Amino acid sequence: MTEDLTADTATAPLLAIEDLEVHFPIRRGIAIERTVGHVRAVDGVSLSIGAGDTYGLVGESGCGKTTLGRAVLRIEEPTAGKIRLGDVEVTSLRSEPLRRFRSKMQMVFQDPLGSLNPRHNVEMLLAEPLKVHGVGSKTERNKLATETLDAVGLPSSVLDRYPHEFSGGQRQRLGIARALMLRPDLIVCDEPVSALDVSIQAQVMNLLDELQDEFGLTYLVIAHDLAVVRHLSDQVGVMYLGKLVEEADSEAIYEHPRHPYTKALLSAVPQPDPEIEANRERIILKGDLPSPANPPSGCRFRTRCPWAQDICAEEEPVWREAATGHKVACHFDL
Amino acid sequence: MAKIERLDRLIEASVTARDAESGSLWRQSLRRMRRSPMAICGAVIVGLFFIVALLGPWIAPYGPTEQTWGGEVFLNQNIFPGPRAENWFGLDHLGRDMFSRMVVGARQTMLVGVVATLIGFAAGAVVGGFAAAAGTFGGRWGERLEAVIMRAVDVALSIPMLLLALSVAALLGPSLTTVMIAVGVAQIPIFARMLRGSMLAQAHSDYVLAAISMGVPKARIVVSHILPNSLGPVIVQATLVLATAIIEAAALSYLGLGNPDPGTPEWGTMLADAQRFLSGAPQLAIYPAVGIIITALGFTLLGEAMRESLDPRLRRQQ
Amino acid sequence: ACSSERGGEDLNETKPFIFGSPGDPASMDPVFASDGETFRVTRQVFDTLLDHDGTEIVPGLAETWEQNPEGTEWTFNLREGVTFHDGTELNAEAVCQNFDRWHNFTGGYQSPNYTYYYSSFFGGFAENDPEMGIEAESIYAGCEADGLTATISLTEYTANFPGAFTMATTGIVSPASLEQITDDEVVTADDPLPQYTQEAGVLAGTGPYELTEWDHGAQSVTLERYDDFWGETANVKTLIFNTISDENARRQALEAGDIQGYDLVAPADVQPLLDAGFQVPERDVFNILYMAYQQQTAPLDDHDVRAALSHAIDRQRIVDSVLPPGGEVASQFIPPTIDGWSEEVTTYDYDPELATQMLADAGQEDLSIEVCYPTDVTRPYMPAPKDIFDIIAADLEAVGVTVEATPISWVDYIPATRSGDCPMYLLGWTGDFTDAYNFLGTWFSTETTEWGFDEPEIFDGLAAAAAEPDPEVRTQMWADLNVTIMDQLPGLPISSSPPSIAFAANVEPMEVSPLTQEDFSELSFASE
Amino acid sequence: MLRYTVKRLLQLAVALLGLSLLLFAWFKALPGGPENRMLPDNATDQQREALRQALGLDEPIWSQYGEFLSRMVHLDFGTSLSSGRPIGTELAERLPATIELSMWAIVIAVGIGIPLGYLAARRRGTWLDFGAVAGSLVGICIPVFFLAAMLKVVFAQELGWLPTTFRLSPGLTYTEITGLRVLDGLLTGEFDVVWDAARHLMLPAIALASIPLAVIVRITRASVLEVVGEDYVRTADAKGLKQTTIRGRHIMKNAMLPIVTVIGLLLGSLFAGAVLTESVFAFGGIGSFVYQATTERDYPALMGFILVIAVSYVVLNLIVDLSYGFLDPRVRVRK
Amino acid sequence: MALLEVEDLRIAFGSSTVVDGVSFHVDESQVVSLVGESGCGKSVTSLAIMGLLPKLRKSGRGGGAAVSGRAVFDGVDLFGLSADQMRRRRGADLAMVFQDPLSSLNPVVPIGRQITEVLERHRGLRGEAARKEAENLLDRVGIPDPRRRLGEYPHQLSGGMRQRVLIAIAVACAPRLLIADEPTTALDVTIQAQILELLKDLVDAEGTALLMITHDLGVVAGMCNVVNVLYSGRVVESSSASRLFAEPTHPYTVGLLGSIPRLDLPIHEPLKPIRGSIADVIRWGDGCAFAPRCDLVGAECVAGEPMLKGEAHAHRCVKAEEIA
Ligand SMILES: Nc1ncnc2c1ncn2[C@@H]1O[C@H](COP(=O)(O)OP(=O)(O)OP(=O)(O)O)[C@@H](O)[C@H]1O
Ligand SMILES: Nc1ncnc2c1ncn2[C@@H]1O[C@H](COP(=O)(O)OP(=O)(O)OP(=O)(O)O)[C@@H](O)[C@H]1O
Ligand SMILES: [Mg+2]
Ligand SMILES: [Mg+2]
Repeated sequence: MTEDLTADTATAPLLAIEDLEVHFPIRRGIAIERTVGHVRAVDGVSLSIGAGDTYGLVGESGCGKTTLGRAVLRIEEPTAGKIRLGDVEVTSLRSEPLRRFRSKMQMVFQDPLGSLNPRHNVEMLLAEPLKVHGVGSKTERNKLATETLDAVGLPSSVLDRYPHEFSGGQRQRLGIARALMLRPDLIVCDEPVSALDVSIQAQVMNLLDELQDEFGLTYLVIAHDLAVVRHLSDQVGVMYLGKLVEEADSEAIYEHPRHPYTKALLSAVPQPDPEIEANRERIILKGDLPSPANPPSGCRFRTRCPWAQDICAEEEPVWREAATGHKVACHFDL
Repeated sequence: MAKIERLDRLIEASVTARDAESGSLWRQSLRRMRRSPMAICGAVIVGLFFIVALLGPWIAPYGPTEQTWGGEVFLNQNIFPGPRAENWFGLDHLGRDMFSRMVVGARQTMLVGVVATLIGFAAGAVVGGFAAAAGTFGGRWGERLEAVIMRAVDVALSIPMLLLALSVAALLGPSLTTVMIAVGVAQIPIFARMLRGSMLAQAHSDYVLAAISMGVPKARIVVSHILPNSLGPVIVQATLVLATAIIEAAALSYLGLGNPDPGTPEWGTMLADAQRFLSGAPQLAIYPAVGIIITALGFTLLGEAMRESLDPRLRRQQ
Repeated sequence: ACSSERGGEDLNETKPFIFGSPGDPASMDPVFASDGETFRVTRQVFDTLLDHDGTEIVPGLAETWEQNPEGTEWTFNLREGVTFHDGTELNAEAVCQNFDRWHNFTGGYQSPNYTYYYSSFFGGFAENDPEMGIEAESIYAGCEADGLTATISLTEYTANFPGAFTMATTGIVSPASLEQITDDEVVTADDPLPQYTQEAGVLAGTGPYELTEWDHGAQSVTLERYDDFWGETANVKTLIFNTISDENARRQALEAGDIQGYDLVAPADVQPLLDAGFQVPERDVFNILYMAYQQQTAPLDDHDVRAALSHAIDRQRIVDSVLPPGGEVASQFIPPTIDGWSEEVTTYDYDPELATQMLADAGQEDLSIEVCYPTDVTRPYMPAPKDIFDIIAADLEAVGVTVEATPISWVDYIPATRSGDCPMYLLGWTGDFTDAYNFLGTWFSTETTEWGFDEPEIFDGLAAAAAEPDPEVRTQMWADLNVTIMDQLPGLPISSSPPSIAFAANVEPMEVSPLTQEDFSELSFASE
Repeated sequence: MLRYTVKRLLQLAVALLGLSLLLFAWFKALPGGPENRMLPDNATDQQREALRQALGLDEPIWSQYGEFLSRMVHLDFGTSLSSGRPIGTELAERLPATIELSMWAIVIAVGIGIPLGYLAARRRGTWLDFGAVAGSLVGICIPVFFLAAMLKVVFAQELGWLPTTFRLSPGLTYTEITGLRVLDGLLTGEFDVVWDAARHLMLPAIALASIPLAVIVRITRASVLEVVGEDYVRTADAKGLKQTTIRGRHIMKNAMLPIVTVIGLLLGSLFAGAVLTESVFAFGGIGSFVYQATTERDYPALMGFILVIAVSYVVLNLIVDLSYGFLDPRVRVRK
Repeated sequence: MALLEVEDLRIAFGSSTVVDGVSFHVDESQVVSLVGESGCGKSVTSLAIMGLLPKLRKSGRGGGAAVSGRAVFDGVDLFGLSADQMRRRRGADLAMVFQDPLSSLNPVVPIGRQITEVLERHRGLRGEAARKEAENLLDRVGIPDPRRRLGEYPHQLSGGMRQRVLIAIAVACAPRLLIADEPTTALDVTIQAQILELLKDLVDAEGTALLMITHDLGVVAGMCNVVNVLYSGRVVESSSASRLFAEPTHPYTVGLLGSIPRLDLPIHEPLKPIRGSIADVIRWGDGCAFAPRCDLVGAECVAGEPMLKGEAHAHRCVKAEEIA
């Protein structure tokens, strides 16, 4: 029996996303607003995350990472596609069942201060998710809060303090603690460390690691810093203009980046070592990210790609498996 | 070893120094306000005003309507005894003690200000809050409802406030209640706008997103997350409106729409009445005028200080 | 002396005399007006058949006049050589054309909004428009012209005559200038008055001044001297009436020299103005302020209670401290300048002890009563309603009466008092012309909720007096009625007060009139 | 920019329709009738009823509104019940006075307010700053009519420097072109009129300017303080630019944005203030008209007046909004 | 001789001293960096050199900064210059690039004007000449179609382009020293790479000295010759870049390096962060400000102010030997 169960969970991923699209209408009009186009923030993304794994999503600003993360949590309504968490099809849930289901998936935000209600003290902050899902009595909730605080490395004496009385790193710990309170299956971390100082960033990254082991969490980590993502994740997906362009386990991505964009990203990350820096081959991309409202034809990256050919403008590259567990969307094998 | 202890103590000191800053946002801004001379001035004036307003009848040496010195006052000869030992502020045109009238009048004036503001605040908050809640969580229909409500508010806003008050006053006939309602009603669109704006700003903040993602019910999000955080600027506005209300009330009284009952003195009415004697006995106008100005100033100072202490942008500059 | 004399004359020619009026005139055709501000202007331009000197009726355009014993035929012998400002001559034909024109008004012209006085005097029109709601029949029976003799016939006599012929509203307009207009523009009551009534110089009169400009924006009306005036030509060449509605502003403008005269001086300003060297000539009193006892309200139906309340009020203090100099306590419902004023009426002198005693006797020790007064208004008879109320309230409280103050906005005040909603209220009346009917008839001709009493003796007496064409007999009837009324005590007459008018020091003012019918042609700038 | 303008214009039309409905409903709800004011004290009840009927006050509401609306479309505001004249004419005659007065008040408020606010901000914490802030606080708290009355007592009555009433000394010959007396005087070369009109304008304009002045001082100060703290001002400083350049191009150009908005919003209180000021100085503008209309329950006149004021207020604010586009390039593209 | 010699710089806001005796120097054509975590005083130091800190009023109110010490630029103490003299140097001899490219450009002035005004001021170029030169500058910083861009407003440009414009403004008058305060923090990595490349090229081509302020040790490693590590308002370690990365001697530097996730290290190896946060400091006068967060802390650490030791590779740690 037990054998079966474990086998099952190992094969079936915890989170499966299929052809997810999130389009934001661009409204304009004189008296009555009309939709004149769409920002294709997420434009057909499929990925899956196994239970207990960490999936890292990287890409430049505006490429749709946050939108994807929010769509998974149904904070943003997907335009098309399916999301399945465990056995539940999240995209088909409506109102109350959805609200109930939210206990299974939680989020950690980029701005640690902004995501904490300034008028709620730590106790209210942590108890709220339990309260709205009717978990436990007051004392039980308190006990759970103390435990969780302990897990994120904060003393229980902070229960009656307010968010603005903490440092940036501590606030992020609070944010993580709140996400942990319901012991969810999935936590979406949207830029969990990018607002923090280097030394604090490291603390939080280590904490996320430890918590994953302790609570058996599954993470979807969103970040623009390739080094951070690589450090935290088992699998890394690279996004460009609303689409995944490459996906592999984090080792492989670094060793053999197959998409020119990934290569460029990797080469752009400065390393704290003058020697590496001096000898590093740099790929400097031309220009800026095109507008997601009307992405380039064919391969979206072609406008900035140093290897672009004619075919790139004409045909959209297929999402193919270039090596085991290593998918890429490029016409060429680089 | 002693050195290590010293280190611990130092760290402790640095931590407690931070602890001294603890407390909720309100408490903190209160502490900041305690250091601002503007806030202190405002609080002292407002405090004094409230004390006088509450204790007025006991402080006043004479009844506000007692025509004790009627025989000494000759309206038709412009004879009004000025300040003297028995009557600190002198006598008014019917031989009543001005000091008593000022002191007793404070209560009416306060009543006008407070009630008018409460009317504007309550109604405005309901309208604005409802609109914002509908727009944020009501789906498509909610958005439309919000648009309609806010259009109406905009239309109301495009009528100058005094005119709005004037029409209300015309509807109800002159009385103190009229003034309160007129001034209050005229403030509704402003409060509605402010609360809505402030709520929408909060509605897009990360912590509301966080609450949604945790599955907090919508009603609870509005009531326990959005509203408390949006009220700050509105409360500040209320303080400022109190000042405006007192001045507007005086203007309405001047236009003959104020309290017509001379039995209960009220500063605005006193000022409006005394306009007749401005060149012969200016003191009769100046007492209530100064009363109004100082009180309005008090509320304004307090409101401004509150705004400054709550406004993070201004805080940063400090 | 000679040179300074000339200085004054020079000023008369070069300097406009600016008068601060409390309000704008409504129409330059006087028949459409019912307010003093219009009449102040039109009276300088359009002469009436008869005129007032003080309160006495004297010749106007008519040098002499007669009435038949029934009072239904009025014959006017017009002056010779009177010309209108447009150059045409005045004759009886012209007079009759005016009366016939008024009689034949149709449509909106009949609205009381426009022709209130005419329809009050003459009952109605040739053909009453049902839309305008006038039901009474006209008593106008026609006008006969014979050279300079005009005879106006009535179907019945009312005490409005001959007073009606002195009213500015019946000012005679040049028939030639009437030809420029057609009386057909005002169809409904909310149509505006025709344009010509809002312009100067369309209608011509015979008065000492002609209208030259009406600047609505600046709220000023300019008049120029008419040099062919039949009487003594005016002294000041240019006369400007400029509206200053606020009484303080009027005083300040006079003090600052912006204007040379103004009307409706606040009582409190009289003494300071005199002290500062301004002139405030006293008008004779011609009005009555009273406090009514609405007798449908208990216990005001009790004569003793009314008397007690009357004794409680110190009317002298009101006169002394609130009313302008020249005001006096009124003993009855007409001012002493009117024939029929009686010395024999019962007076109710200030006696608080007696009042307390009488109330106790009537079993009303704990009387509590509502007293109404108007708010946003000053009337010539009541310069400061609120102050007067205050004093009365204090007096009543002093004899143990609890006063419930009910201030009512002026627009609603008259309806409120009419409908009997006010147990006690302040009100008054300024006469239009000198006949007691103009006062007593206003109040006591029939049973009303305004007073709430039914006293056939008074009503019948009044009707009889009003229909009595013989002035001598009528005067006696009025005197008797006054005694009856004051015994009945429907209200307490409080005072008669002269509405003050003020002038700059360098002005030689005209003779002032108790009916506020001043003749501005008498006015001149004084020598330095 | 064009789209934006068209959009705002359409919104304006909708707003005005809403406003007319609101106003109409409002005034119909008012109790008591104008007929009481229109007739002498001793008119009979029958006469009153007759007048009510004649005025159409007893017709069904919707038919009254229909007529009202069709009249508005034809710019016919009806007849004033108290003066018996067309309201449009009454307003047209009185509007120039109010416009002239308000214009001068704004000129004074802007002319003094902006430099003073700027100085207060740049000398933050000095006595000048303190004085400006305190002065503006007091300025907001003084009832306008009281200030007007005091100014009049002191400068016109006691000192006799300036006239107490009117727009122009009565009897002065004057040729009307725009109705704005100072401007007309300049246009026609009647310099005595210019001088006389300016003297008459002085006190009321100052009284009326008190609140806008106070508000402008404060908003300028706040706005300048905020802009001065902006990074681009630091950049300008880092470029070593002259102070005058920094002040004009970098500080004031940006600081003007909120000031312009506030001036637009101030227009409302300006109209209200004009009602009070004009009655104190017998200035004869639209203010005294509305005062009279209110006390006399002259509903058509009040309605016409409020519509005119609301329209001009909305239109002026539209202009302010559009001028924003010229001041702030970001608005131009945004919508 | 050094182009810029900062000596014993002290900056205090009211009672809090945020920079506390900082000394360093920049030689001609050298790229020197100031590195440290948020709030350690990097920006304040650069602003002080530029004379851009709010002036202290006599009344002591208004939030001005009290600056002491010397900043000798080309033989002249900048702190001794009058406001006017300083204004003539800023933008000409010394120029600065700020962190946030959007807020650092005036939103209501076309970018062309924002460039030409500095040319006008310091190089006397006017009209068409100034416009031509501005176009050249935009071209040099790699903005395509510069003629058209001149008339555009900042909000019409992307973040990277804005930063290029800022750089164009800074180098417009060929300054001898360029100060760049976190010029790439607000940008994406790919854009950051572009901008760093551009800066490097400009500096190489003109021989301009660059004072680079950053919190990113990676950027330092890629660009700088000399590194000054700041902690709580003091330089704690200062050396040539190669030596500093090879043998960091201050526990803070070590900690910083240990905190950075690196692409060249095995995945999932836990990072070695510094404990606590920057708020946990003690006053330098009482000992080492870093002591509360230091793993090696001992009694000697709080025995009074630690001194900067060493010449070429200076550090401010009493336990430096233990680390080595
Ligand atoms: N509510 C929205 N309405 C319209 N467009 C939106 C909305 N939210 C996001 N977008 C657009 O969708 C695109 C993707 O945004 P998203 O926030 O997902 O990017 P991101 O990868 O998270 O970027 P960053 O790194 O800056 O956080 C952007 O172009 C953004 O402007
Ligand atoms: N105007 C000011 N008034 C008061 N304190 C200030 C002011 N400017 C800066 N400080 C303080 O000086 C210290 C150093 O600030 P600075 O801006 O130099 O830090 P930084 O090293 O540039 O940090 P970051 O990496 O966040 O830019 C901080 O503690 C800051 O709070
Ligand atoms: Mg994002
Ligand atoms: Mg910085």
